[in-house]
Amino acid sequence: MELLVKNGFVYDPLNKVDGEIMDIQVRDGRIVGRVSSSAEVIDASGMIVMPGGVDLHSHIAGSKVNVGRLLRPEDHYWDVVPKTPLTRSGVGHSVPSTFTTGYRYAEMGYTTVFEPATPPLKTFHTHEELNDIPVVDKACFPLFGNNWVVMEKLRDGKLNECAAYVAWMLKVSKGYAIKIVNPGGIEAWGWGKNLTHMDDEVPNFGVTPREIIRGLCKVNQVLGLPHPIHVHPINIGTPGNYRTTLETMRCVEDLAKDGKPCIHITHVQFLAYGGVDWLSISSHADDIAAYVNNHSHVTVDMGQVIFGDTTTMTADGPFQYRLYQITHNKWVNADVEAETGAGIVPITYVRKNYVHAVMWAIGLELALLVKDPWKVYLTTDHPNGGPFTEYPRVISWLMSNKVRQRIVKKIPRLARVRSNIKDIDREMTFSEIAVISRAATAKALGLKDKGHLGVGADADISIYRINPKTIDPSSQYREIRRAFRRAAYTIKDGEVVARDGKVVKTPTGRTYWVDPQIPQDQMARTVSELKDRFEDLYTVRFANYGVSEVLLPRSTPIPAQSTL
Amino acid sequence: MAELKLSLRRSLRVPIQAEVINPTILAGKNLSEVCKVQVWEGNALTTLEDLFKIDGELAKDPKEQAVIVEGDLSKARRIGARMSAGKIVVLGSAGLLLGEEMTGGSIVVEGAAGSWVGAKLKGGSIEVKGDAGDFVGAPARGSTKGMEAGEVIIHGNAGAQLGCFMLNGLIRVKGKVGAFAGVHMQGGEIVIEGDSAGRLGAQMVGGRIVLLGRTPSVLPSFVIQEVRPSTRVGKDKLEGPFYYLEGDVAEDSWKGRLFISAAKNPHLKFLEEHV
Amino acid sequence: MAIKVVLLSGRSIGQGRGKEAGKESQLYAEAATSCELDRSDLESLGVQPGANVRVATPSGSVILVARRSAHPHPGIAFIPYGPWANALVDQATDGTGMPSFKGIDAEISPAPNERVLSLRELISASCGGR
Amino acid sequence: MTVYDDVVCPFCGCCCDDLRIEVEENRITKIENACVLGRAKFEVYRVDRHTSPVGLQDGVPRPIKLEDAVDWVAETLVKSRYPLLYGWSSTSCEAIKLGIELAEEVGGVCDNTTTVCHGPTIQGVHDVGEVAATLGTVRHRADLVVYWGCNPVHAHPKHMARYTIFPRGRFVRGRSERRLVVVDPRRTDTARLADVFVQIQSGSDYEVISALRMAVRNEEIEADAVGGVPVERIEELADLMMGCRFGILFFGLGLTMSDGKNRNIDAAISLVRDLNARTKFLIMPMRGHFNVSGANIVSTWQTGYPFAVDFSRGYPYYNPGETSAVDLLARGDCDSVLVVASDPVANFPRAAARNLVGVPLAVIDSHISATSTCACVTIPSAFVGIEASGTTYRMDGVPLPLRKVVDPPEGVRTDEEILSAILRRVRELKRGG
Repeated sequence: MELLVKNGFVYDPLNKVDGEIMDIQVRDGRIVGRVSSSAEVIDASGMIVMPGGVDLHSHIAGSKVNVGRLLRPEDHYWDVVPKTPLTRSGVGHSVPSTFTTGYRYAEMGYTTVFEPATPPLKTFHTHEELNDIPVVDKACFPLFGNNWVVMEKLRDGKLNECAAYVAWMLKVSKGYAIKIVNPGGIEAWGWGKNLTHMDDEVPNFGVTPREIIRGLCKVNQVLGLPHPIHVHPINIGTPGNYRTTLETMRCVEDLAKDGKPCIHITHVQFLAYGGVDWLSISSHADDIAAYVNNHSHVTVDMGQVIFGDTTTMTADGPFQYRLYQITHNKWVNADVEAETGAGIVPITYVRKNYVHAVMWAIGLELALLVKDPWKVYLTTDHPNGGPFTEYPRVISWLMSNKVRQRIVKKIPRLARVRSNIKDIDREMTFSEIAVISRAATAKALGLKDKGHLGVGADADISIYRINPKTIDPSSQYREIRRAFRRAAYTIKDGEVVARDGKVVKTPTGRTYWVDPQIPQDQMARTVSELKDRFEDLYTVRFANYGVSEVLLPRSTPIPAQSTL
Repeated sequence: MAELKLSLRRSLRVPIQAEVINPTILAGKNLSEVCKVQVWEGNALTTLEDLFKIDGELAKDPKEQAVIVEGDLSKARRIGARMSAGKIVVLGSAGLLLGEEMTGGSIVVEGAAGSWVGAKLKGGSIEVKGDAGDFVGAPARGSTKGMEAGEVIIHGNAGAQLGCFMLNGLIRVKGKVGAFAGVHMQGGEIVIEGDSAGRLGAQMVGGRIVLLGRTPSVLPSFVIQEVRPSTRVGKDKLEGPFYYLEGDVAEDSWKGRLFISAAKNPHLKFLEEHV
Repeated sequence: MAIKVVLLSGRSIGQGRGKEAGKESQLYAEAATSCELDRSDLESLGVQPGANVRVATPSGSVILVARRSAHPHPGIAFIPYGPWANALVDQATDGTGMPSFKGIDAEISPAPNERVLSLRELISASCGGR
Repeated sequence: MTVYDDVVCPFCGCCCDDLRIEVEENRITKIENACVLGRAKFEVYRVDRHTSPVGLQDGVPRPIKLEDAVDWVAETLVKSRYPLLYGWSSTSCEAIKLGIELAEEVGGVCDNTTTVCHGPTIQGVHDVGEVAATLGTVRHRADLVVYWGCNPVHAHPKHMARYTIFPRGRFVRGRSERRLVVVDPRRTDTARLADVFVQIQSGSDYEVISALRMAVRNEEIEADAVGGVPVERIEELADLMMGCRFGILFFGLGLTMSDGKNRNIDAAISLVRDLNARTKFLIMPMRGHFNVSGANIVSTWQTGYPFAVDFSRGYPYYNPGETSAVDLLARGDCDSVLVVASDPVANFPRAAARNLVGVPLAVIDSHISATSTCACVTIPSAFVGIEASGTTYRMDGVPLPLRKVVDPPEGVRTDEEILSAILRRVRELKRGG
């Protein structure tokens, strides 16, 4: 099967192509140098051609997301998706059903989406849902930051054993990266408590958040994983938390090697607050951005807030309880034995609300103040800041100071004073948008065949009905939003899967997972030790734990070479 | 007012989705257009003409449009849903979700109505001459935004959880009500002329409930304030004496108010000791 | 003489085992046709454990076998889940989808001359045949 | 002889996964670690079943061919304007997915047995949320366990042994370090094991919970007794709950089925939520069938809603009371019913069951049931978790693999195979085949 995408303005930052008119050739799902004359032709003249979107942090699947769906029938009623001869029915808005999730990503030109938090004990559930998310490629990040075995090994200084355990866990859960959420704080939440300092000791475990982050950062390097530790630090959503965020980034500064990132701080908008309470909250995006600008070992993603109704959900149980206390909305808590927790609270971000307006500003400030777009990625921490379907809106905000300032005029005066957004006039280019939404995210995830259109890459391509020569994104932000909302074409593995924002084909995407290669005797020791104490940790048997590869329809393991 | 008459041609085997029986949708059309308006009958689309004999007049403006419906419509869900103006008269019984999310105009049902009468009501008035089912004026599942405005009058009895999560407006029941009238109520008024099955105002944080009949008991989480000789609902003065209680104390920032007829509830006399 | 009770239906070990043995098994029938009453209530009824009683509610009435409850619960009749108990349950759900399977006002009277229906008899009596 | 270790029990929501099953010549010869209910299932499952589809011919049930049975079901569903597809909690998630797809394809209502067990619980969750955990969290941490309106000794016999009262946890070492409270109108066999038993009047749970909520908020209760319980005793219970390090309230159908229904749960969850201002406290429903949680979970991720999903207009719509099985039957709304792995004729109130028998009715079940005796067509299926593998979800949402340990009888297919065949046939018919 061959495809020729002709005459589009191509934005392929990884290959340093910046809006040149080029043809892209596809054969058998991959980008190739040339195709035969019988190739199907897509005339992309007057349109933008980019690699398919790659989202590295979006809560789309798993037990927590599903309880979010269960919690919010009122969120589904007004956004319904009927069945068609091709597509399944479903519901949308802030926590869409699985089929709808896949379609809506594809309709926006996204082809790869990673679920960033799964409790290993329930990761089979996550994969079952990922299996039901059509079109896109996907993966999930198991949670390690409050795992009992991890904390014990790090306390005892047994780094290699910890690494072997993490390797085993990634293998059995079919996970992709090490996710850390509120390290140690969720274990403390097992007793209704939380940790607020990097050097607080986790009750009963004798380790600190700092030691957990550093330890897992080292484990990550030892295992040679493709993505650095993916960290949601302590004190999220708390005024004054920019200090712990900086401390979190600093705490692994010395571990960086070869100038490569060794930590990803996620949804950093929720982590850049100054002030001492909600009345004095202010933006410290500038401090965070300055640190990121001056260091090569850290990357971040935005976690942009969208005004409107959405559902917050994180593994951070104590944070979600605090959010309940603030909002008095309905609250879900879901602790997971020996591993982690989760919480869910619906929220409505209101433009006229001073705190929400500051949050809105911070997300944009971070994206715009971090000079190198390869270090800051487009996310809303779906659905925490807002649903992923609002990405086009965020793109329009990043590309147009005009629309930003229009909104700035409508937010409370105090929010204007306590943020920097009014003074930032940077407007991102199409190339920069391509970086933050596909090229850099694919690179950060270590997906070598994604995020670019060079020969050999997966033929995941999105084409948008925008002529960069004639449009002025600064004033025509509505057109930008519209065009990114409905891709003219979304091509997945060389096949057109969506046309003009409508799904036309529903292939099954890959499930990526990392298969760390560690010495067999080390793995055998880990397994035997775990088997011996498994009953002490869990209420399920060792044999019934984990995810069998045969249950993943397009299992795509990525070997990682460890130095164990 | 222009009167359009819809007479049911055949008895309904499966439910129909009758939100098109609605002046807001029908006004401005001509008769042949009305005939072709689509209606879900179970899982299949049919036309109004297939279900009803249609005649009468059509107005340009929904305000000037009355729709008279004849037949047993107890399987017709959502009659008058989202209507904004005009009038609907149902000469038989109506099904579930009568006047759901209605914003204006009026609906009169000569017979009984199913559950969720006036769900999410935002304005207008609904009058049911017979009995009504459960969840009068309630919100969608999971939502805390119940009836926001408007008026519902039930001449017969009403079921459980009447006025659930009610925000504002008035519900008046001439007959009996099921348990949990005014549950999670946040504002507005409920007047019950008959008896209550109990648990009045459970978890309410605002609004007023007046009970002229009997209730088996009051919840322990309501606190007696005083005995009042009378109370007012709109322009009407209702003669008591009433036990006046506030609650639900088990909730945050409660200020719900209950007025319970003292004469009809001698078994609650013990409350007077706590005044 | 008849007594008034509150009827609870619920799970019991016998009913749980019986349903696996089969709905037409004796194990199931024995479990699901028993009506557990407090000793004092049996006395007021004037019947011995093992005697047939009629249990009636506004929704229906069935003949069941009176049993003495293992632990005291005066005023309460317990019948394991099953079609016999469900012949006494109102189908109204108060808009929740859930009928009131527990907490039904019932009247119990001795029925020495009446017979407990088998599952098939009960169903054909209450639902009719096809 | 083959020995299967770590087999997941397909009886109740505990999904105990430590069963050891010995099989000789396709017969189960030994069952270890199972409770009396699980054992009963493995012991007697073979006895009471059809091994061929059965159809009514002139009012007499006769064996029919599988293809004919599948045709009949498919044709009936395609003809129907508002079919109900009911059951699902005693089969695998794989079969449930097919059931949802089938309901979507024929524009029917897909409801599972949640509707008559913890449907009110889910409605409570819609309104206030839930404060839950996996069962291991309870084992490791709970020093106070409350069972309210449930009787695990009879309904979930290993619940206390494996997860809550008796086992050794990391921080709480066993029975002696835990307090057990039972609240029930009956002194049940579970109550006999309790440190504290609070006997309340039947149907007064809501009042008692309200009073507890007041006590937790330090509000004065102006009565001598609530729900038959002296106020001092309620205050003691509140103190016990506030004073523990880690508490858990398990509740059963005693709350969901009795007067108050969803509001009992609403209040109970609110109580537990409020307790978290004082200590750590959780609440969990005691789910009955082994995969009723799975039915909710799968339905929720595919449609947004956990049960009572109406596809008649092409998209999922949900409103218990409107789209739930008992109400649909009570109103006589449905024009055909397919029952899968459940027995509504036995489990529903008689009047609703009567309407079920009054329409074209097909049953897919491994058992002979009250419903199958009334069905136009019955298709026997393999016992999931004994003769068929698949996925189940434990009552706390932990996914577990169901094992096939023996082959089903000749000619008996799995729910998955039968439903796939029906779905295929439905699509052919819709295409005009």
